Amino acid sequence: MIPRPPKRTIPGAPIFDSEAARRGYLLNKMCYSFNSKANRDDFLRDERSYCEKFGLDQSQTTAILERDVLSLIRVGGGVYFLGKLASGVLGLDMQDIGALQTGMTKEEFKAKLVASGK
Amino acid sequence: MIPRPPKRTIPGAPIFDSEAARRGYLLNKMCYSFNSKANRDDFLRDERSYCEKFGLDQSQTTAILERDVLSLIRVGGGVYFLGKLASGVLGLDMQDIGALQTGMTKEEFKAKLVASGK
Amino acid sequence: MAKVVGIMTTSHVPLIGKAIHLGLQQDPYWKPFFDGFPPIREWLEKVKPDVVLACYNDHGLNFFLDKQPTFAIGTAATYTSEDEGWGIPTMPEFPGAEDLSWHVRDSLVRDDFDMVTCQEMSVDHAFTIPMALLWPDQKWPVKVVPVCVNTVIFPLPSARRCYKLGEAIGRAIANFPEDTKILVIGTGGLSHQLEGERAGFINKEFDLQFMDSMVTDPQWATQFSDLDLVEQTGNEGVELLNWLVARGTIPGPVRVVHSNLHIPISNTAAATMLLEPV
Amino acid sequence: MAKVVGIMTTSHVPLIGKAIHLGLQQDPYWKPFFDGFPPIREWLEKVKPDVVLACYNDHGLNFFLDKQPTFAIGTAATYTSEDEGWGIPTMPEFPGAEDLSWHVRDSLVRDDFDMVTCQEMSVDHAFTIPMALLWPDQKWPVKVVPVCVNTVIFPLPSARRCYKLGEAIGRAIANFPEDTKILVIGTGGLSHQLEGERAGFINKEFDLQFMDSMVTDPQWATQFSDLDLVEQTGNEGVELLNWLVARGTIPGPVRVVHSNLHIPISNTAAATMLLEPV
Ligand SMILES: [Fe+3]
Ligand SMILES: [Fe+3]
Repeated sequence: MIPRPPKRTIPGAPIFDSEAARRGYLLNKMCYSFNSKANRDDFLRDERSYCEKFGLDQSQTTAILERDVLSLIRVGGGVYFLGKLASGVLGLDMQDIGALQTGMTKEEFKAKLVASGK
Repeated sequence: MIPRPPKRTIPGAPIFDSEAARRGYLLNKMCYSFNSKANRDDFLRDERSYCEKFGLDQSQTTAILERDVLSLIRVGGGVYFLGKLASGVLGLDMQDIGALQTGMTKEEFKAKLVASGK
Repeated sequence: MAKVVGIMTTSHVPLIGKAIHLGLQQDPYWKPFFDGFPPIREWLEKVKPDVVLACYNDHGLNFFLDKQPTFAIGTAATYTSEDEGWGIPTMPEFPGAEDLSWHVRDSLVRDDFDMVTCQEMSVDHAFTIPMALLWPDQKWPVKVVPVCVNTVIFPLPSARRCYKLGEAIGRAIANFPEDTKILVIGTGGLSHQLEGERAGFINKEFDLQFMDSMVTDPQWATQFSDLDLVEQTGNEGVELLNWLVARGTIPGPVRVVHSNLHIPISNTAAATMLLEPV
Repeated sequence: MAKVVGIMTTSHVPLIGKAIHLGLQQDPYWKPFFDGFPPIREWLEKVKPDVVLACYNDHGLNFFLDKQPTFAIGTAATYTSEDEGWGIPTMPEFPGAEDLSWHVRDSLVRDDFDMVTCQEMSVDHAFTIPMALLWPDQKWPVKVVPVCVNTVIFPLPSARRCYKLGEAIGRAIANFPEDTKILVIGTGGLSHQLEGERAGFINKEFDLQFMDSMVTDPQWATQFSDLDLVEQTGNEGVELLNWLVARGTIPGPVRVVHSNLHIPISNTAAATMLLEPV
């Protein structure tokens, strides 16, 4: 195979491109199902089997069960779809999610946002 | 209301434009459901109530029940959707439909097609 | 003939929907954001637009990756607000401006914009929250035309393409043969980032530059690629593409009726502008 | 680098699917049409394309008017053939040429084509019947890229826009960094009309002119509006737009490997062409 020029990357900013979309299709399809409350409840009753129903692979299922946000992105999760999981299913807000991904406490994360506005 | 320029028409060739699409949305949605055999069978069991389920208006329902192809177009039916009704539900072919619309017999309609090829 | 009487741009953070529902508009956290809206509502009372044409991005409610549009336009009689999993209560349905929608759709296709036509459509928080900010009683006194821009999958439509879409919408409006007064809204942004190690990213300097460009140099941002915009404004800051579509609908200069930037609302640099044609 | 090794265009009348199923290829009615294909299959044996990129119109299977695309491209791993209500048996699923599909999708968006991206997709008779004509054993030896053009709702994308889409696909192919041999197919047409008082309309003269133009003046038909095409070739004859997309993928001259026109198959002027780049 003819080598391709390296993809442009932006540090800390994962891009949802074709590579992510291909990897994460079934994971995103599962999260899209969380538009519906009945589905969110179903998931919470038996998470592993809900993941299996949608055909997630092992690393995607593990990332879901472990609430591992950075891994969920790495295995192809798109942010709008993961947001339905985080918010609708797990009851987390974007500062919880931000703290999880940056290694800060939630208070530190919020304080940094406020500082950005000065 | 400011008068609009008259629409271009082509004799005998109904155009599926916004006017038809608006008029026929529910009729076309019903015919789109005929992709599925279970739905086609459902329709045949009780046509009027299937039409009502989809919210067709009186003239659309009448046109369906009477197999009135020219009226079905007039009430906003799009040909690809009506084709599923004609073919999948009613077991008619395009020469049956052609004969119905042109007032010819099926044999006359087919002979005219052959003559067009000479 | 129809006319764009103003452009309103605003952030559409889901948390705003919760704040509205819980009546938190006067809380210290929320007040600097919500205080931006009374002047806009006075303008609405004075100008009384007939239609809102909203440029926004669907976040996985009406569309999924099985059929992901680049640009879509609604032509329905009504639009519904649905559960999106963000905990925002749904809102009353919105009446569609059908004649205008179809006119714009047809004009855009003839202008070589490859639109998705939606005769039935749900509208997500990016559409509904701005409407609730403009009309808090949620008794919509306008008809609507929703226009969606893809910000789900990269590459996105370019900033230049988005601006041109706006211009084409403006041309369509200019030749709609009714004296309809149209408020164009563009929603989303400004700088923010939800995912990745750079979650929480904000770029106030770029936001101020961008807001200024909306008045002084509207095509300024069209120089940036989608990845340039991610770099400058964060992964979700790319929603400024909706602002560019909106801005494109007025070909000439605009004046600022109102402008507000408050950081943060949730993870977002929450910005609001109201512009009028000069 | 990837290369378009040929363009095959053919009618896709649903009745062909029934004829295949019932083994009617040698019947007097069918023979003049099916006899067009052995030379094409010999060419396939000799050239052995890796991929088929098919330009066609979906007839209300994968898409409905709730979200009706202008242009769509499949990027899936597989594509399924489904019941469409036309009585044609379904066919084995088709493997997707994923790398190429995404490459083309990305390139088209960067080239300002506002594509719908389909990560999951059914393919209708307009796609499946030509594949079965090329490979009657239905053991597909190629991967596929489906590209759909709206012929459902007017105004349609213009003939000129369709040709340009083809050119943009050609550019994308030319810079795909694998030595993939691509057969581009365009399906539908030629002249026919199913609905209205003019049902049964055929225009052999225009069909012959159009087929000639595919070789001698490929942009000839881009002078016509969608309604001009309806007038000249019948409501369903507008499917020649798919032929134009296909033809646009080869920028230079082509030679005719095979050409056949037989009237009628069902209501249609059934045409087939195989073209090679010179
Ligand atoms: Fe957003
Ligand atoms: Fe067809």
